[in-house]
Amino acid sequence: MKLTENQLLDAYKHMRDIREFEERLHDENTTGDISGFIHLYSGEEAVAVGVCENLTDKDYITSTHRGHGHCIAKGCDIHAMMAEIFGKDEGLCRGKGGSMHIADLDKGMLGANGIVGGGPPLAIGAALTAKTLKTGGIGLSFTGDGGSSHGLTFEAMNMAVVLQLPVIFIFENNGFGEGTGCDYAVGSKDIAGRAAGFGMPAEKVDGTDFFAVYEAAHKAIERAREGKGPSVIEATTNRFYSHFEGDPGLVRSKEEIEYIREHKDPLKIFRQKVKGQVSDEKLDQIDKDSKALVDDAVKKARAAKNPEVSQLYTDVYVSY
Amino acid sequence: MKLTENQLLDAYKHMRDIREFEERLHDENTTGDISGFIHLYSGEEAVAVGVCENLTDKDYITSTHRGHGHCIAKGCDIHAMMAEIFGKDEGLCRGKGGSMHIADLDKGMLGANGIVGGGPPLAIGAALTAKTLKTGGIGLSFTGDGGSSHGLTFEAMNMAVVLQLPVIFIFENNGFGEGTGCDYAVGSKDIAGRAAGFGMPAEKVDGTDFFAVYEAAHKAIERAREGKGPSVIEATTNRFYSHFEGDPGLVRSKEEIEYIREHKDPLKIFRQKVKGQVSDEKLDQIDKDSKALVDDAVKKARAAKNPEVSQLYTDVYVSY
Amino acid sequence: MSKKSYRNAIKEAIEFEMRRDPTVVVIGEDVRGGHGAKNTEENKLEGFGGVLGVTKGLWTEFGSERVIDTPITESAIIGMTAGAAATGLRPIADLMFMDFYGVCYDMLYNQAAKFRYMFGGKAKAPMVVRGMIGAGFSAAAQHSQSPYHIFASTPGLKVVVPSSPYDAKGLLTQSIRDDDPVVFCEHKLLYDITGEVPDDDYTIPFGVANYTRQGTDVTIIALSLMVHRANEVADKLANEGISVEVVDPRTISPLDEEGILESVASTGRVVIVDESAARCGFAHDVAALIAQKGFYSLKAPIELVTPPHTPVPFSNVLEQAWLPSAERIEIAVRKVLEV
Amino acid sequence: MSKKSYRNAIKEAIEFEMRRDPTVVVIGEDVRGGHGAKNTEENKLEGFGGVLGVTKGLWTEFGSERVIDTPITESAIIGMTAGAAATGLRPIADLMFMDFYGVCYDMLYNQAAKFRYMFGGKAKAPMVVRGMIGAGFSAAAQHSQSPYHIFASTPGLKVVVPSSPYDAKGLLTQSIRDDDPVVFCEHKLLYDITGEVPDDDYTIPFGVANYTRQGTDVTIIALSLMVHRANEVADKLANEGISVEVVDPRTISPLDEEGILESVASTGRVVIVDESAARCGFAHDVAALIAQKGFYSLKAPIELVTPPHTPVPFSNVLEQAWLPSAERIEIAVRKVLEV
Ligand SMILES: Cc1ncc(C[n+]2csc(CCOP(=O)(O)OP(=O)(O)O)c2C)c(N)n1
Ligand SMILES: Cc1ncc(C[n+]2csc(CCOP(=O)(O)OP(=O)(O)O)c2C)c(N)n1
Ligand SMILES: [Mg+2]
Ligand SMILES: [Mg+2]
Repeated sequence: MKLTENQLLDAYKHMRDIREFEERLHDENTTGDISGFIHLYSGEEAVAVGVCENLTDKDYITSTHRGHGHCIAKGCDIHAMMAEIFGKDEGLCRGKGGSMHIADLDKGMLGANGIVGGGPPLAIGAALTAKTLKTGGIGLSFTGDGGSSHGLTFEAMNMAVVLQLPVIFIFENNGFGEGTGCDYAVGSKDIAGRAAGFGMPAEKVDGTDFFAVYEAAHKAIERAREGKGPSVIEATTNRFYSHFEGDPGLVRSKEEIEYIREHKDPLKIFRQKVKGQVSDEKLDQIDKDSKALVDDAVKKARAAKNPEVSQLYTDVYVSY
Repeated sequence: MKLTENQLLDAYKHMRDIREFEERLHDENTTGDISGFIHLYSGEEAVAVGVCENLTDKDYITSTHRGHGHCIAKGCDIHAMMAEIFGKDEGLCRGKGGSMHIADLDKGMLGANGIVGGGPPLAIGAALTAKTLKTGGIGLSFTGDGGSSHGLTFEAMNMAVVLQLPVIFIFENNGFGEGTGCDYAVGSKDIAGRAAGFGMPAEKVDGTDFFAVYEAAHKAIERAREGKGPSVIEATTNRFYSHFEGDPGLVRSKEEIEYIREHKDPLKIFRQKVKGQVSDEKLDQIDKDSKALVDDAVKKARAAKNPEVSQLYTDVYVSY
Repeated sequence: MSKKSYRNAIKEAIEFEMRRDPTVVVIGEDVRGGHGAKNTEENKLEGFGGVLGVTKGLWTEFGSERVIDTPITESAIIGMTAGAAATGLRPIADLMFMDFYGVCYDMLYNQAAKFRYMFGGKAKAPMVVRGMIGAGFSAAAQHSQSPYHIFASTPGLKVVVPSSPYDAKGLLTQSIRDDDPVVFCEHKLLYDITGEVPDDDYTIPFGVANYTRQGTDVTIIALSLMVHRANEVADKLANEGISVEVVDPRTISPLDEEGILESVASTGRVVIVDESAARCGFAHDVAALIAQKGFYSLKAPIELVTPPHTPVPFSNVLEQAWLPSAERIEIAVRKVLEV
Repeated sequence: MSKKSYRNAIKEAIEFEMRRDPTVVVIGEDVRGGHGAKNTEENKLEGFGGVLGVTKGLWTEFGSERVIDTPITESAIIGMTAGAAATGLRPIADLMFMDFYGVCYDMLYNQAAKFRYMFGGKAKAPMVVRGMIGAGFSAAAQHSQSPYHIFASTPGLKVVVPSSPYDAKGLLTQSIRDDDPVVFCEHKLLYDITGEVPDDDYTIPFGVANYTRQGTDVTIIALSLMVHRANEVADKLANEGISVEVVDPRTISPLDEEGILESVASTGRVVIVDESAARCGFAHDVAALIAQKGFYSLKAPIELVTPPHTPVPFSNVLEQAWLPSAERIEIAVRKVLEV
């Protein structure tokens, strides 16, 4: 599949934005100005972006606790995201959601989710809407290897097949759920392999390679749009950091992480793959732009004001 | 696999007891003396008995809303069961449980269950006990085709593989969950086929044939006892009656049911298969004995006394 | 206006809204019943129409696209409902027995109920979860519970517990049109009661209590089946010249605090009858409200008539003793009057 | 006796019982952490020892057979725990955050809690479900809740909500030895508080409240983190000559009704501080108890200090306003004293 230069630049920009965003949060987190649990997506960028480059605002995704990458890939505003993570009123969720609950329905982003496995049942709901109202859209869930074993996920997979919903289940296999190895927690050691048992096709792709993800997602999404039903993609990937910021990080040695950063960095891999097709200057410019953007987002987020205490009581109901 | 005459008579006796029990409940139910939901096991006898003839009291089974057959196969007292269903103090659960909650832990019967999918997670718990305390026992769940799609069931299956527990998941595929066809509700139309995705072996057997069930169960159970881990058996079977006593019963035509009663009756099939090996007289005698037993159980259950109102408050806690 | 059953009142509300609004769909186990079965498919029958026949007829009118039979997977049902509600449908999920909330509550309480708040007001989830509550059916410990207090304790959910056919139709219509997630609790012993129900559509606003009996000596607060028992006691005691007011909040979230406090102010004596729980239940919620905000009106201790802190027993004898009875209500009323 | 943290007190209780009784096992996600990971396996490390390190060390001592890491499947965890408890183990399940009850509550409330009753007294389920509760950690709407009122409303469960290291160890030891299913709620803001804790094992009986302050003017009833805030207010007001009694029930099922009513009888004024819920919560349960059984002692309305009926917000500013504060408690105390 051949992408135009603009498409390539767009994809790279999204990946770089995610990387900048996460690296910066990693630093900011140590200053103590960000509270709560932060789960970074660094190292997994090619999955979110490889998938979401195939989507438009009328397609809905659900995400996980590790949601920043999905949000950015789906087009959420970076300033508003940063403000949200700083708990400010300008935040995308007005400071009420925080890192684990960023959402933007106008962009088709149905929410990060603090509940492992929480996304797939919601994604099939978005798919049901698309199917019933014939919007042409699809539903799509991102779920981790850990979340792949959750009952919520399996129920959603079966339902999707029964109702032939336009929905894709993306499994981001980064090898671990918290500190538990995927090969331990997934009985079959094969996430994609479960799909057949549910009556749907699956593909397993190298999640560090934007192009591999993009193509598999493209196929699955087109299939869904054509009314041919749900499918599964397992993307193997790696997270550069520990499960959450501040965790003991014992499950991998320093060498393992160094190796990953060196050889499994989706951004490096992307740059290698587009050599000759996109100039270094253009990519470097994106790097700079992303840095400036995130810099500015942090600066503004810091300066932004907190929600008014009165906002504690609003937005619980539409009316009550 | 060759069974002794005694084994064959024992199996037949259990199947006949179940049949008598259920047919009688079907009649009694119309008199209005039995209240609540009653789900009959008639037509499925070979599954419960084919499995449980391989078990002893140190093995635990979990059951479903359609639990009478499993209880009888596992050795629960028929008088006490009948009294339970009549809500009497002599009942196996002192009238507190009723049809959907019959249990007898001394017999390794961990309870019928009103929650579809409720059994598998409990069965892996029994298996964990067996493994941890090295009792030599196993855990085993009976689940319907409807319950086969429940998240509870999938989670238990995965956990069983991860912990390599001595547990068997029996799926009784009688074609329907309430009024919904298995081929509609199971996306893949293949319950046994899901097991591979969870990393365990599965076998699909004719659940109307005691011998087919017995052999498959024997193999799976021996495997589990030897520490080789969990497995799945799907047994195709049929229920003679509707989902519950009193339901509209529209999902099958009269002809379909007649065909099943004629050609898929596990008791008839058993008698055919043991022709020449076991005399008709002996089997006829069992038929008579079962009838007398169930007659007596109904008579005594009717005559038995209700629980004292004070018992409403007992048995909530061991101490409080 | 004509006499209709509670069951039919519920069905009429759904049917009317489905005709009116193409985004309304029904989702659940056997809401039609018969998918994938030869006899029902060939003859286009509804196998169940809801397990106790409440939605019978809808599939025949609206088809499988809008009357959606599902596998037995409640988390997927409620989650799909929530996801659909957030993206443009107005789905009505049938949970069958509310007791099943234990296998799917996350999708309701952590997801649908919290969308709007977590997302800073930028989402809504217009959905209804219908389900049966109540003991008295010999359905035993796992099919007889009334966990509406748990729903009411969850911010973001609205909770409706109607006691009459009229209320059932009007409140369900409101529930379907409402922009927030609503849990709609149907007492299985009420399906066959009848009452006057308009043929046309109408809504009853949430948070407005209904005084099913007016009185001056004592206030009974009750919901659902218990309203009927309270009325019975009120009628009986009226013969003795005791004037009992019966307040049916109808919706417990929002709760008509004023309506309750007003009645308490006028009688000064309160009995709360409630099937939900012996601990941390709806009765306790109302008692706390009155002890805080209606304290100075009180002439006697607040009496609570609830089930005991036990599961629902199967035996009919025990179950009848478990359910708050007219006798127990009467005793409580006499007790608060004695003071 | 030495100063220990709440975190260590909890660990000591488990460790001691595991040494004493070979049927005690620990089950949960990352209770060790590191299974299936090269670095932890090769170097025999504990990747987490519980997500916040509470059980760190247990795996090293007891190994994978008794410190059982699981997939992220809470229904299987709690169900396996229940099944194991009914058949001979005394398992301790780690639910991590109690907020996760929504994905697995059936296994606790419809199964484990009801075994004994449904089975006519012929079963028991000696098990503990540990988990974190509480806001104040910026963990937002799905990781900050305190649903112990829901557990307390469930017949068959015992519910423990300890406020100090001493109570945590003694009550957890009792929980593990107890023959009924116990839900043990650990407030995440308390892990690092310290207090005197005996090195040996000891148990604290359930259903016995602790008076953390003795006083004569007003009674504050509080649990967990709120006990500390109540104590703070009591100490502050003592300077003004206001004598505040603080009653910490410690276990809410069973509940020390007598202990509460006794204090109310002596002060006549009550403030209930509770983090669980604005509706149908634990505060309401206690208020109802007092309004029914302690009515004649009351000199003033019962004041409830609870969070608002909203999800827990993320923003620190909002979250601090959400949590019942010492300020709000003080205002409530002054209010009931004014009368
Ligand atoms: C239902 C539920 N159980 C447990 C948790 C705690 N938890 C948060 S993230 C996580 C690990 C998830 O692993 P995975 O799905 O592989 O995602 P990853 O963190 O690797 O992106 C766990 C156990 C949770 N949030 N929700
Ligand atoms: C969690 C849950 N959902 C729904 C029900 C209602 N229900 C009871 S039995 C049943 C059908 C079960 O079908 P299957 O598992 O195939 O068992 P069968 O009745 O055929 O033996 C349903 C939906 C229930 N009891 N529990
Ligand atoms: Mg992972
Ligand atoms: Mg079936």
